[in-house]
Amino acid sequence: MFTSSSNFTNDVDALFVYITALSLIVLIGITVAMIYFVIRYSRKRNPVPKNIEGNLTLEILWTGIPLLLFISMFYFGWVGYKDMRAIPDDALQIKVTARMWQWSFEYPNGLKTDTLYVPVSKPVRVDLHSMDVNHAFFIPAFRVKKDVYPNKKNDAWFQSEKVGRYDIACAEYCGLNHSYMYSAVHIMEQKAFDQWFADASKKANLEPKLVAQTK
Amino acid sequence: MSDHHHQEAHVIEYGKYIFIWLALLAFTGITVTAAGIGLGNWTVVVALLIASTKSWFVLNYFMHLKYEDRVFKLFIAVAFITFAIFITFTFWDYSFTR
Amino acid sequence: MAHVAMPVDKIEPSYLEVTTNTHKGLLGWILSVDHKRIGLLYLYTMLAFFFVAVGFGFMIRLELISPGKTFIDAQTYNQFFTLHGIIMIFLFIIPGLPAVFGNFFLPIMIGAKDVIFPRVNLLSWYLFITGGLVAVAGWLLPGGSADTGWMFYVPYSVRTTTNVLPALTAAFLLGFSSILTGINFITTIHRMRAPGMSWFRLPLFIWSLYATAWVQVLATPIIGITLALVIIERTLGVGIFDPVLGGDPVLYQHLFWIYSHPAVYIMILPAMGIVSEIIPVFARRTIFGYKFIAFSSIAIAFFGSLVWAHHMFTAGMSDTAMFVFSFITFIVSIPSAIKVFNWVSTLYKGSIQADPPLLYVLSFIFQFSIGGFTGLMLGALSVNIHLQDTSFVVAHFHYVMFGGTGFGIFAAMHYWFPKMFGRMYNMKVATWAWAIVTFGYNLLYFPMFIMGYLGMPRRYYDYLPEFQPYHFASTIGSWILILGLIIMFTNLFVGMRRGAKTPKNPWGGETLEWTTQTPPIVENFHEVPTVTTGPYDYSEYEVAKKEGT
Amino acid sequence: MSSSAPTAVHHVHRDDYGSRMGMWLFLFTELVLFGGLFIVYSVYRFTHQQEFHIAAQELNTTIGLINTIILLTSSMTAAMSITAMQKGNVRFAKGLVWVTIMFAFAFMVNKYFEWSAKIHHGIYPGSKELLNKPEGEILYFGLYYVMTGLHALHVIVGVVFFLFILRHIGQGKVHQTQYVRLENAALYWHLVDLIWIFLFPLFYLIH
Repeated sequence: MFTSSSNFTNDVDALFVYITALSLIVLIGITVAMIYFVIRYSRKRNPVPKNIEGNLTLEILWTGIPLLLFISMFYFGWVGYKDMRAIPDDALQIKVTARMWQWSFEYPNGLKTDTLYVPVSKPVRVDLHSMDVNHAFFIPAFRVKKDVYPNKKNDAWFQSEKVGRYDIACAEYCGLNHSYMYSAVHIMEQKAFDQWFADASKKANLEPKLVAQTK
Repeated sequence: MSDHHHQEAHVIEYGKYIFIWLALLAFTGITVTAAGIGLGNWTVVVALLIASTKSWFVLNYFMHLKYEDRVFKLFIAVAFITFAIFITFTFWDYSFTR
Repeated sequence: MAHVAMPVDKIEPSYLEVTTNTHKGLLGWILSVDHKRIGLLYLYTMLAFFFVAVGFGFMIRLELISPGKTFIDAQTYNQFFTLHGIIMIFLFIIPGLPAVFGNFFLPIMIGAKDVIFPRVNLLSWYLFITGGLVAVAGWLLPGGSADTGWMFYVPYSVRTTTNVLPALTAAFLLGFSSILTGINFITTIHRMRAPGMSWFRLPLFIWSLYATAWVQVLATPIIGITLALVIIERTLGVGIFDPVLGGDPVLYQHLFWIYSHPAVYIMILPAMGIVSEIIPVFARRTIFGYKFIAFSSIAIAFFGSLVWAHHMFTAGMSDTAMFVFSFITFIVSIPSAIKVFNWVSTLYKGSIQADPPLLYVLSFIFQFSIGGFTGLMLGALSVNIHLQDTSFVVAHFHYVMFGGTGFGIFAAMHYWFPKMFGRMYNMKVATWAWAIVTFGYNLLYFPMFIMGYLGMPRRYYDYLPEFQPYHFASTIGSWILILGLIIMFTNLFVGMRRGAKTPKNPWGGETLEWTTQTPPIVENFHEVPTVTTGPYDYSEYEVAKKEGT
Repeated sequence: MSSSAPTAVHHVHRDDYGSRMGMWLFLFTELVLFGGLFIVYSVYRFTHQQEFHIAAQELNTTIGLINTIILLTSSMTAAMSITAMQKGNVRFAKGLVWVTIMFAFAFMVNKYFEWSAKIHHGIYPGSKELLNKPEGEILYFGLYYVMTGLHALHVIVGVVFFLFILRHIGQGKVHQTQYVRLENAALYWHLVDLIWIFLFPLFYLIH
């Protein structure tokens, strides 16, 4: 597992561990019971079978208990997903354009890059758009993913928690170089980011200011 | 489910068919008129209701569903419910803000 | 179950020697309307396609053993995984159990002489083989085979220059074949049951086929029309899904999954039926919770038709759709869980003989459970967002479709083999093959869960170096699996040719197919049997003990 | 495996009820096939309401209405042919089937004129005229051609089905006590009618 690198990482991992733990308990239970029965009641040890037609109490138990557990899993998944949809108003807005087979990022002042640079601990909103076929914007370390379509607007957001460089992958099959459609997001300290942003904007003859966010 | 043989034929008289046919023509007239008046958002609903009524007649009389075994009615219910589910569930997506 | 008076010693010519038409040799097979011969036609053609698809799978895995180019280029790789998917899904795993074993055993197990529409049955095999040949043709034509993945997602499938049309046409024809089989089975089960064979005396395999057939009939047309629309869009430029003409690519995905998710149940339900047949026979006791297993088949077919959009949780659907589809996804796992618990309980206090068919069933339960549990992880929305389109999903559905259905098919082959061919394979070799196949299988697919969670997207020709150990293990697994498959099929083939002749009922089964001659005669029974008990009545073994014999 | 041994006579099992059941199941698949198109139609109509209204103005309601009447009437004659057959009036039954086929022909002629008029106006898939229109209208006409086209294909299949029945009547395979094939052909024909009952208001009447 990764160390927590975005606001979603911990929640998603926690739910994953929760489901995995429950599943392992049941899986081991089933497997052990199966193997034990096959050995204990083998034809040699147990030549005479006992016909048991069923047991209503058991049926109700193993319908009811899984149902409750499943509903809890569903609930946590839903809550986690709601967070992914609740994009803060003050998020830094980046326009992401996907085309076969590269990503391009556009900052509010018009600055375009092919690698994403964002300040740490700041919510970032990506507006996703594709020029040709379907792609998917995927930052594995941040637990963020969203499909990118032509003719349809999708968005996603994240808030990084650690400075560093993380991969951005394309997760929806898009042809020949699908597996090379990698980019990266650089998470920087606010100061370093401001410096980079000012320099890059100046180079591109753009106003080095993050224009006030409008929704 | 009753699967016993059910071979005796049910003969529907010509007159009955003509009657059903006239009803269908009448409904066609109504649907064209209704569309003409312009009922706004209700146009589709009315059109679909009339079309459903017409198909009810076709199914029951022309297609003899009325005289068939219960299993057939159950079958067609399953088919229509399935389709209804497909379309409603697709609209879980489309009719809410995406 | 009913025992039919049949001369014990007099062996009559079986369906293998006698055909239903006047032709001899091959024509006596491909023009025969005997459901058993059609079942075998399906078996042979389906296995041929299976081997081809295994070959593609082998090459995909070989390419992925190390990062960068190993031996094929990206385009070839993309075509290979597309072919692997199309062939495995449409030509092997969907028709696998219903068309082969359903055809062969459904009529016998309900005490009928054939299916109700034998000629339609033959027609569906022809559609199947035509579909298969069209798919292969697309691979040989200039332009190369399709590289869209088996999902044919729009707009890529409208844009690519490869031969998508043959692949789409093939899938369309195969869908039609599947529909006709479904119609035949539903009507046969309604109309052709032997006297006394009430609904709750039906073997559970028949229940699962019945549920499957309904899904085949009611969901397949959707994929038919959807693929037809893509064909029309590609050839005539009609605007339906193409975003350039205003179309909505997500709508395509809805329609595609409306069929293709229930299709998963077309694949798994009959395998569950097989499991429910095999366990009582080898445990020599009645099934635990017959009605719960029977109704859970229907419940799976029903709820399974309501969850398709869980394949699209990252597509940007409305929150309502996300809520509903995720919730029902959890509900649909309940009937599957019920089945697993009932199967394991059926082993309790049985008298168990761990022969190869049962061993495959045990693998099935283990692997299908893993497939089911990982399905829960994928059903939880927030986790799904992370896992969608990674190799975690690839592992998950292979655990269900191969670890489940594939092993179900292997179990069925080993279980019914003596009835179908009148000979027995080598048990020892079969057991070894089972062990190797199970081990190789798990080594092949389990690492994909881990790397998927670590962020390895699916359908990648190349990958980051950090995933290498998992890919390496997985590729080694594929070799072991294929080794096991070779041993298994060689053993079966040798058994078919030279195996020892078997008695009528080698396993001690209680369903009707074990009461007829081995191999069965052309119309299965001289006299239609009368059924007096449920399908898994093993009380005689208990009684025998009490009487001290 | 050799199959040189003798041939068994495969006994033919007659079950009219079963045949009808099979036919109904087949009709369900046809319904769902069109159902898929209706889903596409409803989604696009929902997302492009205005444009669908405008595009629908271009269709000729009168032709649609005439075709509706033709199909309803042919459905009646098809149903009547079964009554005639049940009463042993084979010639009348044959006549009614022929009338049904004639109506189908009239329907197709109408359709031909309707489509040619559209194409003449430059509205057909891929045409410049159409591509210049807003997205919703492109989708509308795409669906119009696909849905009425697929329906027309079913009309043709229905006619072929009936022609086979006529042959079977001539050969004596279909007669007063064995007419399930005629019933099934008529069922298929009614399905064609049913689908049109929905196509007509959805395409021609949304002004």
